[in-house]
Order: sequence, then C-alpha cells, then structure tokens
Amino acid sequence: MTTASSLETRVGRVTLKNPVLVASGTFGFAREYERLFPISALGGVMVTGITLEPRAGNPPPRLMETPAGLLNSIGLENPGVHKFIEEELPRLRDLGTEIIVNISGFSLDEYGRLAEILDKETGLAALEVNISCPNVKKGGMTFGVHPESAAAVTRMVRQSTSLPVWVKLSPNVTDIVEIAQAVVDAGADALTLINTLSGMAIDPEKRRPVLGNVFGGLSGPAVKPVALRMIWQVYQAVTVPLVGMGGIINYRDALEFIMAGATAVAIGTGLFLDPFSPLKVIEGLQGFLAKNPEETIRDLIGAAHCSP
Amino acid sequence: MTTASSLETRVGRVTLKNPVLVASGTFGFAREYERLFPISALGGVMVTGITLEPRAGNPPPRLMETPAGLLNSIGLENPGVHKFIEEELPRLRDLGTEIIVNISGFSLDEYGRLAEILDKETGLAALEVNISCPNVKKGGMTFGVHPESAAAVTRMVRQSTSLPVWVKLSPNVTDIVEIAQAVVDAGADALTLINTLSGMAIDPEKRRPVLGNVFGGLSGPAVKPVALRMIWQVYQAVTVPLVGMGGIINYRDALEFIMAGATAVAIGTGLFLDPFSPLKVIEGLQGFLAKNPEETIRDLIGAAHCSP
Amino acid sequence: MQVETAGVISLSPLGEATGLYHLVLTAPQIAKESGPGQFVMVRCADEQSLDPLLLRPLNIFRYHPAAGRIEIIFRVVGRGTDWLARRRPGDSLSLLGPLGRGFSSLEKYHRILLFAGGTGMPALFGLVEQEGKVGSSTEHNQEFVLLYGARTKEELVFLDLWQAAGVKVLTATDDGSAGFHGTVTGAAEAMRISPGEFDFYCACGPRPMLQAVQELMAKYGIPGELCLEEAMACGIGACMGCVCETVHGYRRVCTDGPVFPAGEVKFS
Amino acid sequence: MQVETAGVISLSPLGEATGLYHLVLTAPQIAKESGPGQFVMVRCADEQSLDPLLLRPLNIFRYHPAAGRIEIIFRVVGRGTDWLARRRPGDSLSLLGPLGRGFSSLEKYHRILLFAGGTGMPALFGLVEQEGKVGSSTEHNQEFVLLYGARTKEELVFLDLWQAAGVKVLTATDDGSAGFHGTVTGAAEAMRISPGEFDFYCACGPRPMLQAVQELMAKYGIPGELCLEEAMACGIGACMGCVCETVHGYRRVCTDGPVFPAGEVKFS
Ligand SMILES: Cc1cc2nc3c(=O)[nH]c(=O)nc-3n(C[C@H](O)[C@H](O)[C@H](O)COP(=O)(O)OP(=O)(O)OC[C@H]3O[C@@H](n4cnc5c(N)ncnc54)[C@H](O)[C@@H]3O)c2cc1C
Ligand SMILES: Cc1cc2nc3c(=O)[nH]c(=O)nc-3n(C[C@H](O)[C@H](O)[C@H](O)COP(=O)(O)OP(=O)(O)OC[C@H]3O[C@@H](n4cnc5c(N)ncnc54)[C@H](O)[C@@H]3O)c2cc1C
Ligand SMILES: Cc1cc2nc3c(=O)[nH]c(=O)nc-3n(C[C@H](O)[C@H](O)[C@H](O)COP(=O)(O)O)c2cc1C
Ligand SMILES: Cc1cc2nc3c(=O)[nH]c(=O)nc-3n(C[C@H](O)[C@H](O)[C@H](O)COP(=O)(O)O)c2cc1C
Ligand code: FES
Ligand code: FES
Repeated sequence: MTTASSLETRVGRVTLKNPVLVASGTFGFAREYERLFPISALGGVMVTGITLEPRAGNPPPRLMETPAGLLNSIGLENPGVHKFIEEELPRLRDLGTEIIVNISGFSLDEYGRLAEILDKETGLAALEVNISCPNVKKGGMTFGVHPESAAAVTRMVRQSTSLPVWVKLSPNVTDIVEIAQAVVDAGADALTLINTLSGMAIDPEKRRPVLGNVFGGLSGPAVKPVALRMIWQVYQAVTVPLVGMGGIINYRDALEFIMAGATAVAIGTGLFLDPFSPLKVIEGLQGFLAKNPEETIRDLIGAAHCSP
Repeated sequence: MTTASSLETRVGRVTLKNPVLVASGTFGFAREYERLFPISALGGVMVTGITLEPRAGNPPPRLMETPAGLLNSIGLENPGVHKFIEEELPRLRDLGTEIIVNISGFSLDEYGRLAEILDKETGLAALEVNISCPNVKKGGMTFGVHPESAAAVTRMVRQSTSLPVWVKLSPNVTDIVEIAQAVVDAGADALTLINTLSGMAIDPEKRRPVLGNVFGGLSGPAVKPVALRMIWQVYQAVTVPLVGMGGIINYRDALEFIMAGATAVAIGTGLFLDPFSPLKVIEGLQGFLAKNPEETIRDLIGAAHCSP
Repeated sequence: MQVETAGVISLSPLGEATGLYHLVLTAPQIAKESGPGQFVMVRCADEQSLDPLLLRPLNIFRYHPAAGRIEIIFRVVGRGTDWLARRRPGDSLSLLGPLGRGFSSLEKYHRILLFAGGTGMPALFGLVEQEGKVGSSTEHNQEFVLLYGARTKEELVFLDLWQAAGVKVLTATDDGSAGFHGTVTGAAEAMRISPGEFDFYCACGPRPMLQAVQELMAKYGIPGELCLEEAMACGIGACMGCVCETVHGYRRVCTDGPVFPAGEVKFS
Repeated sequence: MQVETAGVISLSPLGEATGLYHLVLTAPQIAKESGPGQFVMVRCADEQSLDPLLLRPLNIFRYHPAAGRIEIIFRVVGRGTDWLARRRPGDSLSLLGPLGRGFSSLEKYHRILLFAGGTGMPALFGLVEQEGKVGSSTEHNQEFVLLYGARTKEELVFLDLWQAAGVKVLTATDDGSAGFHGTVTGAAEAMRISPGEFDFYCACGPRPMLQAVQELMAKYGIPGELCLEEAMACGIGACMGCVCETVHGYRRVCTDGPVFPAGEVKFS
C-alpha cells in the first residue's frame, strides 16, 4: 500500500515528507503561493537568494520567454539577510515545511558572514549555497565555474555554520564532476543542481539584446536534458545526496531526475505555467508508486543506473 | 532595392551567395533533400561528419525528442573519407553551392591525415573541423573542451591543408572565449558554433536511459539562447568570421544570430520540422532587407553590439 | 486570486484586419473578485504543449459578478494570442486571477480624463462600469472624458459601450481615419484644457504614450494613475521578473502595479 | 516524396475508449505515389508552436489515387497524436511523403499470411487493396489470411473492410474478449499450419511481436517481410537517426525500411 511515508526522503540530515521542493528565486518567500495552496504540502521551500546587503537587482526587462524555456536576469533582488530574518523568517518557520535558505555572496567573506548570521536562527533545515555569483574580487568570474573557488566557498560556509550545507552547482562548466567532487571534498552535505544556463536573446526589430542585463539564465523544460545528464554524471562520482532541478513540469520529469540519481527534486519555472505543478507532481509520484506496493521513492533513486 | 547581392556574405575567403547554410549531420550528403528542392538555392552545405575510417555509429535508439529540442547520438556514422571522395564528392561538387566538409578525428594524426587527403580534392570551399570528438589517446575527453587540445587540432589541420579552416566549437565548456581565442591563434580562418549541448533522457517506465549511448547531443530551438550568448561573447573577442547555429527555425532567429555577430548561419534541426526552412529563412531575410533599401545583410552583422 | 477553469462563451473578431478579438468567459470566482485595472494570466497552449510556456497577462475588460462572467479584448501579436484566437465556444481555458493592484477608487474625483491607447482601452472600462461595486459614475455625479487612440479607425472598438456608459468619447488615429490625426496627447492638447476642468486622469497604453501623457498632465497639474505592461512570469509577485523603474526603486508591475500613481514611474 | 498541405475530410474516433482515430485526408500527390507499407510524416503542432517539434511518422492505411485521398489510423499516445486527434474537417495538415521502402510485390506468392499488431494493422491493408496498382488479390488468385491482434476486442478495427477485400480474418486479444486469447503468434501456432500452406508472410506491429513472428515463421520455413518502427527525425534518410540493427549492420528504418526481409533484423 502506498502510504504518505512512501514519499519520504532524506537529504543527508534533513528528512523531507516528500521529495518535491520549490526552487530558489521562483517562489519568493512563499508569501504569494501561500494564497493558492497550503505550503505544508511541499517537501520544502528553497527561498529566494539572500545576500548580505539589500540588492536592487538588474535593470528591466528581466524576463524573456524562449522555446520551452525562460531567460531571467533578476540579479538577486532581495531585502538583505537582516531584513529577511526580521520580516520573512518568522512566517517561514511556521509554514509546516522544511525551509532552505539560498545564500549568495560576492566575496568569500560575504558567504562566511551570511552563514554565521543564519546559523544563529532556528527553524532552518539547510543552507543552499549559490556559487553562481560573480566574484567581485576576481574580476567577475563566478565562483562556481572553477573547482578551487567553488571549494573555497564551500569550506568557508562549512566553517561558519552547523547547518547542513547544500551547494548549488552551475551548469556553465566544462566538467561538472570535477566541481562536484571539489565541493564535496570541501564539506558539502548535499549538492543541488542545476542553476540556470547562461543565455541571451536579441530583438531583431530593436537590434538590441532583449534583457536589460544582456545575459540571463535559461531555465525550464528546454534545459531538462542537460540537467539530467549532469545529475547522472555527478551521481556516479559522489556519494552525497543530490537535489535535482531544471525543467521539471510533471511527475514523469521528476521520476527521470530521481532515477538519474536525485534524492529530491525542485520545481522552479514549472510554477509559472501551473502554480499547482508541485502538488500535481507529488500526486503523480504517489500514483506511480501505487502501481508497485512494495516500492518507495527511495528505491527509485538512481534506479536507471543499474541494468534491468 | 533588394537585389540578390544584398544577401551575399563572405566567410573569410569563401563567398556565399546568401548566409544560409545547412548544418553538418542533418543534411547527409545532400542526396535526400535534393529530391525536395534545388540545393543551389542554399548559401552552402556542411556535409555530414567524415572520419578517416568508416564508422558504424552508436547503437539505437539514437534520437529522442525533448521540449523544443532533439537529443541525438548518431556517433558519426559515415562511410569514411575514401568512400566519401569516391561516391559522394563528385555529385556534391556539381550542386551549385559551396561545399564545406566536416571532419572528425580521434587523434591529432587522424585530423592531419583527413585534411591532407581532402586538400587534394577540388570543389571544396572549406573544411569544418569538429573538435567535439573524444580524444582516444587522452582517455576520451573531447578535444574541444580544452584550449590546448583545441589549438593543437587546429594547428594540425592548418598545416595539412591550404583550404580555409573553420573550427566548430563545443558549447560544453566553461569559457567559450578562451577556446575561441586559442583556436584563432592556432590559425582558424573562421569559427562555427555551436555544436550540441551534452544531455540525456530517461524512460521512467523502462527505468533506463532512452538513448542506446546514454548521452546525446541537444540541438534545436531549446538551445538557441545558449548559442546566441556564445556568438555574442566570441564576436567581442575575435576578429575572424563566425558561422552561427543552434535552434534556428525562421528568419527572425537567423537575424538574432547575425545581429549577435554571425557572418552566416546554419540550420540543422530546423530541417526536421520543415524541410523547406532554409529556403524560408532566405526569403524572410530578403523581406527584412527590403524594408530598408540601403541595407545589406553585411550591415547587420554584429549590429546588436552597438548602442542604438 | 485563484486558478479557475473558465469556459469560452464566445470569441469574436473585432473588425476586418485589426487582429483584435473579444472573448467572453464564464469565470464566476474571478468575476466576483475583480476590480478596475486588474488582469488575469491565461495559459495559451495545448495542455501537453510546452511552447509557448508561460501564461499571458490580459486585462479584464468587463466583469459581471452576478452572471459569473468576464470579458477580455486582445490583439493577436504572437503565438500565445494566436492560439487564443482559435478557441471556440465550449472550450475551457486555465486562468489565474484577478491579479494586480488596479485603479484607486475615483470616489473623490468629479471630472476624470481617461487616456486609452490600443489594447490599453480594456483596462479602463471597469472604471466607468464598476459592476457590483459601491457606486457607478452617475451616482457619484462624475463626468468622464475618454481620449481613445489607435492606429486606424477600425481598431477603435466598443465606442458605443463607452457612450452608453455616459462617457464623452474623443478619438485619435495615427492615420487620421477617425478623430484627431495623431496621438491622444496631441488630441488632449487640441482640447485646450482649462485649469480645473479635470481633477484626475487614468491612462493605459503603450509606454511611449504613457510617458507623453504623464508629461502633459504634469504640465496641467492634474494628478492621475498609469496602468503599465511588462513581460511576466509568475504574475503574482514571487519572481521579481516584471519590475519597472520608479522613484522608489524597482517595483513589480504584477503586484505593486500594474497601476501606479503618475509621477512614480521613471520612463526612458 | 514531397511536402503537401493536406485537408482534413474527416476524423472519427474508433470505438469508445480505444484512443484510436480514423483520419481521411485530401493529399492528391501523396495518394498518387503511395505504395503498401509506406508512411507519411505529419507535423502535429500549431504552426507557431515548437513543442512537439518533430513530425510524426504514420503509416498510410489506404490510398486512393483517383480520389486524391489517403487514410490514416492512429492511436493517441502523446502530445503529437493528442493534437492530431483534435483537428476538424476543413483544417489543413502539413505532410511529408510518401516515405520509405514498403512491402515488395507479392505477385509471385499465392497463400500469404499477414500478422498485424495494434496500430501495425494499417501498414498491411495496402497489400490487399493496392488501389491503382497493377493487380488486385483476386486477379492474382491469391489467398490472404490476416492474424490481427490487439489488447481488447474494441481495438480490432475495420474487420469488415478486410473481409470485404476477401481476406480470412483471425483475431487474437490479450484479454480474450475476441478471438484467440493471447498473441498473434499463439493464434498462428493454434492454427497448426501445415507445410506449404503459406508461401509468404508480412508482419507489422510492436517489436516483441515482430520478433516472435520472425522466430515462428523461421521454424515453419516461411519467408516474409517485417515492417518496423523507430523514432525518426528527418524521415528521408539524411540524419542516420532511425537505424535498427540488421545482419548487414545498422540500416535506416525510414529509407532502407520500414519494411525489411525477415531474417535481416536483429532483435534484442
Ligand atoms: C498587465 C498586462 C495586461 C495586458 N492586457 C492586455 C489586453 O487586455 N489585451 C491585449 O491584447 N494585450 C494585453 N497585454 C499584452 C499581452 O500580454 C501580450 O500581447 C501577450 O502576452 C503576447 O503574447 P503572444 O504569445 O501572443 O506574443 P509573443 O510571441 O510572446 O510575442 C510577440 C510579440 O509581442 C511582444 N510582447 C510579448 N509580451 C508582451 C507584453 N507583455 N507586452 C507587450 N508586448 C509583448 C513581443 O516582444 C513580441 O514582439 C497585457 C500585458 C500585461 C503585462
Ligand atoms: C514508420 C512508422 C509508422 C507508424 N505508423 C503508425 C500508425 O499508422 N498509427 C499509429 O498510431 N502510430 C504509428 N506509428 C507510431 C507513431 O509515430 C507514434 O505513436 C507517434 O510518433 C507518437 O507521437 P506523440 O507525440 O503522440 O507521442 P510522444 O509524446 O512523442 O510519445 C508518447 C509515447 O509514445 C512513445 N513513442 C514515441 N515515438 C514512438 C514511435 N515512433 N513508435 C512507438 N512509440 C513511440 C514514447 O516513447 C512515449 O512513451 C508509426 C511509427 C513509425 C516509425
Ligand atoms: C526567475 C528566477 C529566479 C531565480 N533566482 C535564483 C536565485 O536567487 N538563486 C538561485 O540559486 N537560483 C535561482 N534561480 C534558479 C532556479 O532556482 C533553478 O535552479 C533553475 O531555474 C532551474 O530550475 P527550473 O527549470 O525548474 O526553473 C532562479 C530561476 C528563475 C527562473
Ligand atoms: C542528427 C544530428 C547529427 C549531427 N551530426 C553532426 C556531425 O556529424 N558533425 C558535427 O560537427 N555536428 C553534427 N551535428 C550538430 C549540428 O551540425 C549543429 O551544430 C547542431 O545541431 C546545432 O544546430 P541546430 O540546432 O540547428 O540543429 C549533428 C546534429 C544533429 C541533430
Ligand atoms: S511576474 Fe513574477 S513578480 Fe511579477
Ligand atoms: S529519420 Fe533521419 S535517417 Fe531516418
């Protein structure tokens, strides 16, 4: 019989009632979607990227729809960690689901301070470390694209908090496995992947880039094959749990990620085409499991790696 | 007035009657599409990837449709360079369009020998060097993902032929500009980009990867934002002409690539959704130029880089 | 705000080659909650198709809480609206709404100037109809003048409805085929507005028009509100994607707007 | 082979919950060139939509060169066929075809066994109808026996048409609701075929069925041909994407097939 516990999954120390999270930056601080459905139905919420100081974000336009995808250049608009703790965290704690805070720094120091500050707060399940931020001290290359800088950020956060550290990998790299290994060696408890692919669009009438920031991050179904490939490769190389994301719309997409090696999944862009998509994915997974009463979601993790 | 010559463009030494080519691997040796339209209407044909020895290719299934994209794992099935010269080249020479031969080697030597062999043939406009092949001598990492090996392949081909050398870049890299510069410094006359993004798909019923080869290359509209971003970045860094491809379906897509910096474009996956798409793109470009009688396609190259 | 499955009651082209359509839907929940200047997000693709991916924002032209209906006017500009234009009576649509901060109450104003440009018109009609809400224009002894601009005569739609609502309608067309030959701001200047003639204005239309209206009204010292458009993803304030620049920094068009007090939005 | 814009004449569901549809199209050029076992590629998306992206291969069930029509039977299994099932008479479809190497001429055979599994059935009907081609079955004094398998009785469609063409029809269903309870190869074994009773066979259906048929017929020493399916991109032989493994190496299903001589295809 499929019980609720068939869907339970564990990302390291963190137990999730089901494997379906919502992805950072797409769900705000859960204020808005709360008006549509009970957030407690979700496995967890990855809140919007938080920085040390408040950030205004990038100039508009910030969004451009592409074939089966979405380009965004939000630029981490957020109220800063202090206002987050004051104004958002108390509400988030009471939502009845796991809260994962996504942090972004523009120097190693900033990552460390963010982790320290959040370490003092209760009610957080984990920190998700966004290493796709430009390193202002190193000429703007993002931390996440080199194993050394990715490891350095991880170590810094690891030293600054006792919370589980989930590191979010950038897909804009030659060798995702090399980065994953470096980050795990540096103390990551789990990996989340993928962040957005770097892309752009041009308006042929205006003869200018569409986005105010020229470049944006590509998400949505268009990137799913790339995300799945990376999960697959990383699963074969590391033993920490993986949280998979990138184009998940329905439960079959989620199954693909889980069978490729994800312990949990997150939905971002999928919310925009149907705000209820996370709930439908949960239902769909339940239905799939119901076909085989012996099986739980945990049995499916990485299932596609072994020959039939 | 828009004349045919408004569409003429030059990729280094190679003059194309219009900027619309068909991408390697999607057009075979032009035998099949010839039955649908006159190949002479095209700016050029990039023939299927040729290797030194005949290759059987990868086990099926080799294709999987993804959202607005296509995964393929053909694995360079081809008759080998000698049979190509004997059986295909004579016909190709007479098609009335520029013929670009795409070559793939599994060692530096193979690239050199392919270039030497083809150097003796007449009727070729250029060699397109596919550096996305696994280097069998270096444990299977592809040549195209490191600047040193990409440059080495380019130098080898450059030394072995007097034909124009177009190097085809892999998008599966951290820094496309670094590779582009290395390849240009090594003597490339032009760059073509992008090849496919590495991806995969899983069949949740079978619990196995869909493709016989597990991994495949993602092409089609889904990848267009990534391709455009790379053209944009490379255009700012090098002075050789660029041939842009990745998800071009209609003339507006082609304009995006040209305005981002491409001197010509190629259509691959677009053929599969409409075999006439290259002709429609040519017509569409002509229509766009007709709006502004002073302008030629050459005026649009890189136009989106300058402020309005 | 909710997700509601709406039924298509009718879908009619407006004029010959305008590309404009009039859509009438059953959507009782959304009809009940709607206010002037609010919008809905509509999924404009087959259930299983992922292209186009995102919902399309469309203003609520009229809402009828009692009948459980809403009306929309849209122009076909791309693949989403093209898909929408091919629906038929009986089809269902997935809607999210009503969304956004609409126009403020006009209770305290008496002579109100409305500026409509193209498909910005539908956003304004709720101001004079306000069905099911506290007061209607006549009750409040209000006077409305609508300055309605479009490319050509054919694209000026539902003039009769506006007139029936007691609104004085002045038109402007780019090609001079009806009304003033030029923009709505040109038409407004031609009116030679006297001091105190209007005490408020509301405007909805393309950005250049809104900018021109804001500048002109500032000259006359008339306060007002502008209804903006911006590309949207979530439509409910979560993604920070739809911001416009204002004197208070970036503000979300979908939830802080789409209606902003004149003077707040920074154009250019 | 050409690209032809076809008009939908009719589209009818077959049975209650089978998911099967019967599509009749005007496509004069394709109708003229078609032969038994050939297929068309159909674009199954709105003109401006890029998902689904690729054309869908579908067998030509019947072709009527004189009337300029072709008929197709398809099952809704995903978003492409779902889109197709929602077309209406008068709509147009973009087709590429006819494609593939169909069945060889059966002229020299007299007693032919046909194996059809599910939506493999339509590929075979041209063999007995052969409209507009040199000979028809009766002229050649041929006898056909069709072994037609499906999941359930309702999915066995157009039996009357087969019978009207002078074919002896034996059915098999997975659930036993009609004919033999089991597979078509089970049904064939139950027939106790005597040596020389049949001199050729043609089969179309899912891979496991084709494999079983090939093995069984090899045992009886009957030669034949198999019609395969494989995911396709170009459909015309250019992309090398649709290969199956044969004793001669990889062969393209779209142009070297879809029909292959029995014994050539390597299953498993
Ligand atoms: C709050 C709000 C209310 C709106 N109300 C209405 C309305 O009542 N009636 C109506 O006809 N339209 C309205 N629009 C505009 C409408 O949302 C767009 O026309 C629609 O999303 C285009 O979708 P598409 O798929 O047809 O075009 P696409 O294929 O997405 O794009 C086609 C062209 O339209 C442009 N475009 C895309 N999105 C927008 C946008 N948001 N605004 C302007 N241009 C755009 C593109 O740049 C492109 O040139 C409103 C927009 C907003 C933000
Ligand atoms: C030469 C040829 C002739 C065919 N003739 C017919 C016919 O006459 N009638 C008919 O109903 N079908 C026929 N098919 C199968 C038909 O092409 C597929 O069912 C169709 O492409 C599925 O498209 P979809 O978008 O609805 O499904 P998708 O969304 O693409 O896929 C839905 C499901 O169908 C499976 N699927 C996808 N492609 C194929 C395929 N090529 N074969 C089998 N399963 C597939 C997928 O794995 C998935 O499980 C034929 C296929 C070939 C290659
Ligand atoms: C509008 C938007 C904002 C995002 N903001 C963040 C962010 O602040 N921090 C982060 O790590 N990822 C951010 N992402 C990336 C997503 O969390 C996710 O990794 C990515 O979108 C892929 O998943 P999807 O295809 O389901 O959207 C953002 C994505 C979108 C679309
Ligand atoms: C079926 C298929 C086969 C391909 N074979 C080759 C090849 O042999 N050599 C090569 O350099 N690129 C090959 N490519 C890549 C294309 O040439 C092109 O770079 C890529 O598909 C992006 O363009 P598109 O989106 O227009 O298809 C192949 C692509 C496809 C879809
Ligand atoms: S569209 Fe997401 S915040 Fe406005
Ligand atoms: S589908 Fe392209 S070769 Fe068969």
